[in-house]
Amino acid sequence: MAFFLETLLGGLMSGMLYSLVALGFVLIFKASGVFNFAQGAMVLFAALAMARFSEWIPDWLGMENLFVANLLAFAVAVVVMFVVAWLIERLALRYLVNQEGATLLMATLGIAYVLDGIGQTIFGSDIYKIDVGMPKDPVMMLESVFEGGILINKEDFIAALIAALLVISLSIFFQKTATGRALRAVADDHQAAQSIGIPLDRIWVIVWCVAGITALVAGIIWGSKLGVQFSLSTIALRALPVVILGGLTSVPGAIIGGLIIGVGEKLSEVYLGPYVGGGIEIWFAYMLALVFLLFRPQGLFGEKIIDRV
Amino acid sequence: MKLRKLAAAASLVAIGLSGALTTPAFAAEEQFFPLLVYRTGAYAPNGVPWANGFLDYLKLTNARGGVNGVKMIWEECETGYATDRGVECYERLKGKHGGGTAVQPLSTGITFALTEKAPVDKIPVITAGYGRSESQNGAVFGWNFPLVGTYWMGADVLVQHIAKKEGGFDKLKGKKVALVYHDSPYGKEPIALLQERAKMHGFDLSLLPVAHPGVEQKATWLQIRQNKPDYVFLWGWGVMNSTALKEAQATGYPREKMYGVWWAGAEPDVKDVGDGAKGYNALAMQHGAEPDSKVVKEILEKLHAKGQGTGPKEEVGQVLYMRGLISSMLQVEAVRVAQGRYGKGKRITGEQMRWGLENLDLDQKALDGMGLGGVMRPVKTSCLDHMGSAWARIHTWDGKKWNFTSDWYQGDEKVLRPMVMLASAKYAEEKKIKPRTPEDCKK
Amino acid sequence: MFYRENGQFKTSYKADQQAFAIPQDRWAIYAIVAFAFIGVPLLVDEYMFRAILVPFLILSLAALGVNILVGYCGQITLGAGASMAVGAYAAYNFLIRVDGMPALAAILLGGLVAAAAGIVFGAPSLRVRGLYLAVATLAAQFFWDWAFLRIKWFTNNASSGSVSVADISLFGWTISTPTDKYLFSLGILVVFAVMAKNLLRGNMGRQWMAIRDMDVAATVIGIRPMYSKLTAFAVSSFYLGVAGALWGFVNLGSWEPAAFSIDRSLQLLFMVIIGGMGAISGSFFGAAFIVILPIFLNQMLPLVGSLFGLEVSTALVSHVEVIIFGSLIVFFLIVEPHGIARLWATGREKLRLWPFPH
Amino acid sequence: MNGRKIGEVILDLKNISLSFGGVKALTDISFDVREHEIRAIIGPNGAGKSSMLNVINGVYRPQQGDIILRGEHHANMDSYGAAKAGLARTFQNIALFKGMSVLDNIMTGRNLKMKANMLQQAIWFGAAQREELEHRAKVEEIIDFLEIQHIRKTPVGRLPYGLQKRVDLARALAMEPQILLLDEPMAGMNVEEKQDMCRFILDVNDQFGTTVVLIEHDMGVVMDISDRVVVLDYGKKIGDGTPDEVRANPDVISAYLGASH
Repeated sequence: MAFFLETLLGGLMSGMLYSLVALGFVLIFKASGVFNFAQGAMVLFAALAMARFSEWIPDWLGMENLFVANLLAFAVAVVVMFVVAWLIERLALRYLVNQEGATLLMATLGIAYVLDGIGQTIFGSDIYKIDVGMPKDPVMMLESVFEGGILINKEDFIAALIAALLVISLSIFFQKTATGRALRAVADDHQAAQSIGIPLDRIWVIVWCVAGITALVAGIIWGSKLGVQFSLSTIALRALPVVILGGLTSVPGAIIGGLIIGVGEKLSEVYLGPYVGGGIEIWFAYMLALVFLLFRPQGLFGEKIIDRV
Repeated sequence: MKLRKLAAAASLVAIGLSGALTTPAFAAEEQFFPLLVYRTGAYAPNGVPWANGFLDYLKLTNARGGVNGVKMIWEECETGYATDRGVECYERLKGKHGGGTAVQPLSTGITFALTEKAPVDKIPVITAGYGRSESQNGAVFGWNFPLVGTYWMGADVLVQHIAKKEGGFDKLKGKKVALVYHDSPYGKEPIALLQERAKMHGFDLSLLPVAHPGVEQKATWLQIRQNKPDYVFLWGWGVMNSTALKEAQATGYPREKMYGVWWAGAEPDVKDVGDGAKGYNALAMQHGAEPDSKVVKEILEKLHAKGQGTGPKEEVGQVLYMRGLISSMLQVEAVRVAQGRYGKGKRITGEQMRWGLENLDLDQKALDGMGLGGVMRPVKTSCLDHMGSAWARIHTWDGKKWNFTSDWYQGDEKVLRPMVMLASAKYAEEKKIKPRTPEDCKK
Repeated sequence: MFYRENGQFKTSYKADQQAFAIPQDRWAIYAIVAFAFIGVPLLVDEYMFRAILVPFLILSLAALGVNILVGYCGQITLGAGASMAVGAYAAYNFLIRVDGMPALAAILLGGLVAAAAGIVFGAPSLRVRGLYLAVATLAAQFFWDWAFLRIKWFTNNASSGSVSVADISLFGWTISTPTDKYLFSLGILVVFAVMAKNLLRGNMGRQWMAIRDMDVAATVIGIRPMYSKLTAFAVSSFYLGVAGALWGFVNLGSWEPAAFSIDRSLQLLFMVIIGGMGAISGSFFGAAFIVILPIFLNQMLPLVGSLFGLEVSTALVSHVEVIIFGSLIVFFLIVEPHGIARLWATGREKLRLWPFPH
Repeated sequence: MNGRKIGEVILDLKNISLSFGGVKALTDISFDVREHEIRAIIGPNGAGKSSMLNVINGVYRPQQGDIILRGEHHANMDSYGAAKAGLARTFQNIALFKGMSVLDNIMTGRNLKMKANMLQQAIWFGAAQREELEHRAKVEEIIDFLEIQHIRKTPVGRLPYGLQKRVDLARALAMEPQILLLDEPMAGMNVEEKQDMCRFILDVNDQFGTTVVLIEHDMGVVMDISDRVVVLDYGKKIGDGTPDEVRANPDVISAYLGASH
């Protein structure tokens, strides 16, 4: 029982981390209909920028304070992600407006390659460290209830909190600010939004910037957990089933989807894995999403798609 | 169609041009080595220091005046740890400058692919510390050289070590050992031996595969937390190693009970885990981190001080750098041995190189002469034994650096030999290879 | 001026329905095929065969398979590598488990097994499309990656999970030298390309394209989406399966599942995008481009660097390579979604009219 | 008017109701179509005309009702079944296959009649080629009939609107349908093109005896060519009869006046 709970909690927390990446997908898809395969590459790029600048800045400025260095590096990384977002809109997306979903998907695959290449050229391809002072050791809970207690991963726990905070602030941003409302208008109907004077390209830059920041946050959390290295870009593949399950257009869907996938894959790996030789969690997540798709093609919270002739 | 031909023609021209450019003008004999490396992708942090050490030793050999005046030359090719690109690199480089002398792919996958091609091309495949374990049997695997260590031997040493810790092989009965491995031919290599040993001593072996590239291990470590194995063997590569250590920390599994293979026991694996990896043990394929060795000092002085070194200076002497350096040294020494038979100061062919590799005999004096005294033990190969040395020891990370924490162990011939013979016989049958006899070896 | 259709009148529908209706094209194709069979083996060296031509031929075949599905039937796939893997491992098992199984038969049977697997994993295409379908095909990719690593039966209990095949033979002809491998692959490619051309110019091809262009309208004129999509998945997977078996048997000789990973799937998709979706020739252009570009850059960049006194590291070369790939994909999607094949066609159009532009 | 003989009821629609989510598109609609006649469906925008056609050939499934085709009852049609039963249609917003040539577009209309299996097609020579040529000849007849010989090899995407409409009709005709459903075949055309299209519809009806069900906005055209007219408004039937009867129907008049058409 204790172990089941532990697995469940572990799953929920990795789910939260997936959600963080999935959020980036949802934001961009909502506002521009682009399924951004490059989100993983953006996470890597952002994390590389953060890791390298937090290493370089103390050198350049000759200071020691880790906190200030991290803060400065974060600021620089935000600027870098803005530039990336602006360039993506400027050089690629604006020419691809109103193309089919599949075409856009392939375009973002191309963008992902470019980002991977440029990121590693500028920042290097070694393994780098982001040290934002996340606690690494576990804590035990409920030791009086279960023998051995339940293990909670502190780092995951904090990461989950940050993810939750990010979701809340994004919701506020969408609901309460003028830009947020404009974003939602664009999401609902491009042409209508344009006709009432919302500048589409600016909106898209903003959305990509926001997605860039989510990528940065995800990059910092994942990077401080795993180290910043090329493999970070593959977490996009882990977050893909999450958005499919949750629905491409729904922020809460990304969260719930993340939790379901996280729990599903951990439980399957732990309880099912040993019978079939283990290592099943990746495809299990996809199968889960796929089975779901067959019953609800629009995902849990997505908008229903109706074809008209 | 026309475009295709154009491009093909252009690349042909390019190949010709680059050949013309990299061929230096002076007349001395040259010995060419194709270098299959990976400096990009998921495994770059581990691939880079190895490649740098490898390259630096070739440079050092030239700085020392070559092998009897023969200059070492090379060309790098990026494989990205991908088998098909590795094969392409091999094909591209093998015929250059009179032919490649030997090839070291640093990837078990590429090794498998080249094993088929090497006998045809007559180029030895050196896999110091990796590759297929049964290729130790030179009678069947005439062109494979898993010098100084195979995975079966490594796993055997690990079992010996924990048996010693427990106080004897009989104490292993009922103990639980978990193998956390990279889900690839590389990670699967030790399984056969560990199963054999588990049968012999009655310990319980559980297998926990981790999918490429190895950043998702939460479920694995949850299982470890549940099963509470007495020891965890880590057969990872690249980012999988550091992730494993971080997950171990996060689930509270004692690092002291974790033992990595020699590819999971270097600086990139632990450096961003830092204190979290304190107490973690790994096999040392003879050498560890050797910043104080004479050869390292020589490289710093003769190459890096003059700006001719490869990679950052801090890396010189690190574990993987040393692995690359020793791999490079072994082939240079084989060239020397081969020259002894086929003519000093002459370029040798791949076939002659094989003879050199099969007759390596590096005694303590030779090692001292190269500045490798204390770094490794003597190596002596033969036609039938392509490994040449089955010694290893354990080193432990103290949060800052690797320290040796055990005596030397030797892989147990009684266990290893039958397995090698059985597996290589199966291979010979599949491939319809007629094993070489001792008479064949004399040729 | 030399490339003129004036004065060529077709007197029957039969003449008009030919695969290549313009005689110049027809003769050019014959000439290229003849050159490929006779001229190339006399001209090129072993390296060209092994590192460029054989991979090019096999990947062309695979790209053709992807193009049938993506370019002609409009169903996106990120699981092409998995189909190749199924073909390769199935063919391997036929070869070693059935006594006296001819290699060619094993390869074709491997293709058939891949086709069956393709139908199973193509089934979601009946309910979902676009991005969602991409996810379904990814599921197939990861599933098969796992299966071939984990299920020992597939690899004949090889402890490493890596399998190998000795030189194969065809009616007494042992395919061992690079030239043999080249000719064998070329033969299979030519046969398969002709069959693809036939399928695509006939009823089947029209059904696929109809589904691609407007599936509701297609249904209304009596095309069953299920039948068309699943046949497209089957035919595409068959091509991929045969290509996978060739990749294993002929090109690598020894392989592991990583040879058919998601990277391979993406690579094949890129070939089709860059080469030209919905054009058979696009598969060849794309494969040639993707096989040659990295080799070309590897040779050229250090040269260019040395002109400016820079040392270009292998790492930089491979970074530049992915940057160029990525940029080209975006470029082609924006500027010419039909890829190099369309650029080529436009060029030819100009040639036909030359020297009079109107 | 002409020599053709209007026959028995071939298609009978009874109490059809269709809704999307909560929105009612069609409410309890019944009417019939007789063999060889030209039957028009008219009504203001949003009256449910296209939905009606979509129900007839199975693109939409009605929640209620009965479709009786040649005496066979169907709760709903499916598109494939409809096509097999000899129903063809054109689309309001032209649903041609953009990536294909005019010829190929029309050839797709023959797909139900082509029997060569996949292997035969892959080999081409023999059965597949013979079949292809046979159907090509048939398609060429239609191309001649609709006077589009000159654009045979042009990709349809490059054609002007009027010609696309004609290709759309050609594709439907290639199915040799018994009942042809036309969704606004003349929308967006100039007078000359409209006249051509009228001529084609009448010729089809006349020469092949094809029953035509037609949606059209242009009242003049409708009243001229159709035998009977059914009028829809807000998803309900408000009139049914000969053009003259409908013209005199007060409900129809008020619907059209109210809808400012």
